[in-house]
Amino acid sequence: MRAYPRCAEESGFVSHHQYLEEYNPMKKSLSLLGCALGASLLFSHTAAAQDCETITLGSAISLTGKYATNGIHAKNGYEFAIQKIKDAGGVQFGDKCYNFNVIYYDDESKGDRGATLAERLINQDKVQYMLGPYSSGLTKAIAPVTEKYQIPMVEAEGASRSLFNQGYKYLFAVLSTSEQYLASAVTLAAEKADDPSKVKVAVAVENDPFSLDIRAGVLEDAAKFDMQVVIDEQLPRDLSDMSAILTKVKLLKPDLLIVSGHSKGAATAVRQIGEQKIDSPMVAITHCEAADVVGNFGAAANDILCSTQWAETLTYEDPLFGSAANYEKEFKEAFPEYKDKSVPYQVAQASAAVYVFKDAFERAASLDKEAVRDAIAATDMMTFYGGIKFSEFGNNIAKPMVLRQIQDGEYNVVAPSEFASHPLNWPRTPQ
Amino acid sequence: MKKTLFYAVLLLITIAAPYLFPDYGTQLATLWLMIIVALTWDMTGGQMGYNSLGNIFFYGTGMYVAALITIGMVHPIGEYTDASRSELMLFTEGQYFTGLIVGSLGAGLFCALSAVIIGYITFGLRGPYFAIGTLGVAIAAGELVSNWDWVGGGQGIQLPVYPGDLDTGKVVFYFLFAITGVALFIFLKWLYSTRFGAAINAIRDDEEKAEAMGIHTMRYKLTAWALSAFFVGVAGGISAFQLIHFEPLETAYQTINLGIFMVVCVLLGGKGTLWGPVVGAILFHVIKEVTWNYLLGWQWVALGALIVVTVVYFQDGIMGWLMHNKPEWFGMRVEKKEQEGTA
Amino acid sequence: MDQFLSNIGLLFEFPIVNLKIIIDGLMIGALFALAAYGLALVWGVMNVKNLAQGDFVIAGGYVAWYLSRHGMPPLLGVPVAFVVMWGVGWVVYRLVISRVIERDLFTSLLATFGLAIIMAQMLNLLFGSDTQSIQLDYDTLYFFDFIDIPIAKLLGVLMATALAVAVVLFMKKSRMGQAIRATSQDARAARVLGIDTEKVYSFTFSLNSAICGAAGAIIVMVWVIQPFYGITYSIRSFVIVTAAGLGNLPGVIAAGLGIGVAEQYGAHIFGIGYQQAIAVLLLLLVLVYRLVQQRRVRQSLK
Amino acid sequence: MSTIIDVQDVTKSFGGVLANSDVSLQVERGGITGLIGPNGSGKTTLFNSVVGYHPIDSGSIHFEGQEISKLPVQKIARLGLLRTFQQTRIYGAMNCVENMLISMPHRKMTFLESFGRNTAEDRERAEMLLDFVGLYEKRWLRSGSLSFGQQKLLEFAMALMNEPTVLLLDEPTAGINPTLINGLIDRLKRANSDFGITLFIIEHNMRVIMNMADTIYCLAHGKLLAKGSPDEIQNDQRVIDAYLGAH
Repeated sequence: MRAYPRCAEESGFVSHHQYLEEYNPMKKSLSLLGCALGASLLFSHTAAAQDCETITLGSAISLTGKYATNGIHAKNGYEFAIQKIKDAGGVQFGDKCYNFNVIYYDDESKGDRGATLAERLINQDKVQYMLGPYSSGLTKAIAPVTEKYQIPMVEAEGASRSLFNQGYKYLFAVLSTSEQYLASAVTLAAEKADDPSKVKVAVAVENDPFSLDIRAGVLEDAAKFDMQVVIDEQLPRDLSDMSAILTKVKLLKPDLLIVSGHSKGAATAVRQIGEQKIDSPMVAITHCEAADVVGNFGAAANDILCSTQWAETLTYEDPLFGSAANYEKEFKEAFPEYKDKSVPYQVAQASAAVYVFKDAFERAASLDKEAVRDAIAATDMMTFYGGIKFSEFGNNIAKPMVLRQIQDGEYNVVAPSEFASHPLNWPRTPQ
Repeated sequence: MKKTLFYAVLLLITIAAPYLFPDYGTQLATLWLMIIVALTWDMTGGQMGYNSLGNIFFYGTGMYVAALITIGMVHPIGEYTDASRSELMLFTEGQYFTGLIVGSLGAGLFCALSAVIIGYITFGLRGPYFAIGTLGVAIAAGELVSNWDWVGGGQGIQLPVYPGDLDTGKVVFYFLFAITGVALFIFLKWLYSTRFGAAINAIRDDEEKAEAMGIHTMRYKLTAWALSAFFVGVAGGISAFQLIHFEPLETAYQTINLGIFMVVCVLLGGKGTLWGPVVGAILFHVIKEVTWNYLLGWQWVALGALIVVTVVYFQDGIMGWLMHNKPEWFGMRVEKKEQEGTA
Repeated sequence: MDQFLSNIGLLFEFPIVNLKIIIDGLMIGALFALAAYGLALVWGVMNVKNLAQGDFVIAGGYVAWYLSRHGMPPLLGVPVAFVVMWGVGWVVYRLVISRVIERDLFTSLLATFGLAIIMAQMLNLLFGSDTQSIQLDYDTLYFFDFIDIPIAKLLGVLMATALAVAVVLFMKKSRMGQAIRATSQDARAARVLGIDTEKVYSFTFSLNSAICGAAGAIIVMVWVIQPFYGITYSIRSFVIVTAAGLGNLPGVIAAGLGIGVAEQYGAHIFGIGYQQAIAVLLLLLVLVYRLVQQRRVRQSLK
Repeated sequence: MSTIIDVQDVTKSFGGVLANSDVSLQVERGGITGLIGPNGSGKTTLFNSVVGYHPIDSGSIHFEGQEISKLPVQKIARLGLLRTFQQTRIYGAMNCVENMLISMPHRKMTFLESFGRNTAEDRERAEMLLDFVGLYEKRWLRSGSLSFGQQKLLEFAMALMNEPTVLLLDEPTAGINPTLINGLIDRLKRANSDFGITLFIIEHNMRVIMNMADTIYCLAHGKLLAKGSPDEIQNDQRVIDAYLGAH
């Protein structure tokens, strides 16, 4: 079934160097164009490389559209893990070894496109196992399809809790659900306050499944402490100015300001918080690393709290990738464009998803998708990314969220306390 | 005789397609969706001269109405759409199919009604103002729905997965779209042969003259739009079930996707003809799928270029071009009496 | 509902907020007005309704952003974007616009829509989908302990004003400006009078593109840009021009500033999630208002 | 005979230019009424006021006793008051028969009837009327390819097809080959006598209007100058002066 030559298909076969080049943003477009032509060439190149057989995974991922940056992070994470597994001798069970190969399609950051592509991967490309797309919204669009066809999907980028109350049996997420992202900030604020019920909270999140879930988590925890929510607003998807909200922040003086809206939300928030000299004692946002707020806004980002699924300073490790720090080092070597910034957790969790598949295949010792599904469901492992163990609903319950604070341009873990490397700066000192 | 044979063959292909190409079931269903939206757009755009950029409003509204009817018959909607709910809310097979049928038809009716209400205002606008005004309606609707928590807001809505066997499910959706499409085609073939058809053509060619002759222009415009909205609404309703999960801004009220595609399909195939939208939709769908596969990353640029080139250089479309260059194919002879053979 | 009421309450409890909202609205409105003025020009002179207006703005922003990354002083971005986008506008005019001028109105609308898609995607391919901005290390001015005006924003508004004044003077004084105005009144008469309307058209469109580009260069310094943000500026331009009418510069400026302020008020009261909806609903309101006006004289809006 | 159109003290100005000033006139049911006047005397303005193209500043216009000066065009047309245009307006892309069938009197149809197809009688009637105006031979031609005069005839036939109560004709003979004019006069008269359609005609050609009308109104400088039978008008010194003065 090769009716559609697929452009990115060969990346599983491509030598390391080539796929690095493919995701150099400026060259990306050119190489995408050329890849159809290059496919046959690459094919011959791989024949001699390994004797392992191939396990084909499918993924619709955002290569264009508003999630493209994070989509490419995820793809890089997948590719890095695949290469690592290959270098380590592949997935081994029975007497054979297998390498992963991923068929990618571009979902353009659009849900209906993602669902269509998932159908295509399953029906036309006969893919039996899927890796997730980027963002909760896309995962929500694709999960019903994989569920319908009973295709196990391990996803790494869809965190919304609403994914895990549908009774899905074939959906597994290695990351923590999003209501936990900033909930620990609420706890921190409560710890710092003399009387938690006096704490005023302001919430401004994007109007998408992921961020709305963050909001739900914050509101729940705030309710637990009986805090007052003084601002509760949604950001538009094409956000470029949030001074209207920040004006209210100035008036109502919340003790905790929560902002979430992917990279653009982070960028806009940090910039305008600096400009308008917002002096809330605690500001917590998501996607700091993805938006590179330190690099872009420097001192304006000081003392801002950033939630993260993973940090390279954590003490997790596994036999394949080594420690978290080692993962970061090797990944930067393989993908030099990340050299000057910290590796976003979106990359790490994508690699972890592939790792879950490797582990599950080896335990199942079978290519039967039901057996693999059951093996995934039984996963209980430690990785460089953290513990992975799925609840009956498919979300990972073995790994906490981490809160880091930007202290003098460095991301330092400040919560939860068992992983904290630095004390919290409170109240934050605005620039 | 020849014509009967032609239609018989087409019908046969339509029925056989999902069995011949089982792997392409979803794409074939999407093709029918494109045909439906193109044909309905042409009702007002091609036949009546009112170029709407907002017909996607009916698609999105259809999705929501169908979903809300289905959910509302079984569960409280507000609880169902609450993302943080923890218990499962399920549907039985009977509830699913009742929802699918009642929801889609209800969506059609609701859209027809809303077309009358919106049209009553927008049909006072002419030319580009009508296009911009309808586009505005669609964008505003998407924005407002995305802020409306009761229907799920930016989270969107999740419908149950098709309860039966997978392959049957695919075929079922294909035929739901195909039957709607064929019904629409037959309906339009009849409609365009009536006095009503002539009247909306008159509105297109010279609305002032039509008014001066006492044609109920507003009534006909509203009727045409309502009929077109009905079919788009039904198609939207079916899409909601096919897609299972949808959200307001990018799936339901997708102004710059399907909302524009339907116009391009019609322009490509030929405005104001019965077959033009069908041919255009098929061609466009094929071009789109091919560019999506071969020009990964550049597909949108290619599509934008296709729109510009079609609009600027090839506005009569394929059918228009054929009619101009091969009039004999359409039985158009100057002396002959049979003149309405444009189909 | 409570939220709306308490938001309205804030306006009365802290009257200074009104001043803040108005200042913010005027600052953003000035840039809307700039882009809208360009639209009014091409609409009035060549009857082209340019749906890619916002994408020219964003493209100008990327020009400034890209060059400032490569060492150019950020403030130079405005004139440079003006010049570069002039060239882009000229090319676009040659390739597409010149062929839709004489065509029916829907053609220009759809063709520029296609153009908008191409431009947004090209920017996406070239620069990625991340939001970008130029960070100017200027301070913020403070008034009454509450009103903050970042100097960067102030500079932006000043540059926008300077540009608007320059364009207006140009239209009034120069020969080309006069030719443009003559053509917009009556293209055929202008041709009879020996005005090369083709040249006027290409000049007008390039000028529009350049104005948009400069506006974009300012926007990237005070807000953020992203390849797909064009549509928001296009919508605002259409709202403003529809409200103000063509060839009515004071009207365009007033409508631009007014919409800026109205949006800020709307964002304050209903929440900024409604900002886009408010802009579009304003457009619909303006259309309905004009429609009622026309109905009174037994006409429809054409 | 009773009054079918009653124009009372109509004033209409365009940006300060007074086009009609206190014009009052009556069109009698079943008759042929003429409206003459030099160029720029406000005839077409008055027509447009009657059929609803623009609002009037003051005065009233009644049709069959109903005030119509505030109604939009299509509502007036649906009352049975139809007009033809000085510059003809036909559907150029369609052939003559299609043009005729579009002109079916939709105001007389119920909503459901408008979804019917045209019957054989309708087609017969269309062809009969095309024959009546002398276009039978050309009935399958694209109407845009007809000569200007033929297009005028087609427009006239379309108006008849619509079965109006009153037909307002704006210079029906302008641009028509002089040899055809006698035939046209005859047809207009027959439309009046055989089909019972009240005619209200603007005409420049004195010979034509004197030949047809039973009552003639003369406008000059937006004011009603004279009213009377053709004989009275022909001998009215004010009318003669107005025309001479205008030339």
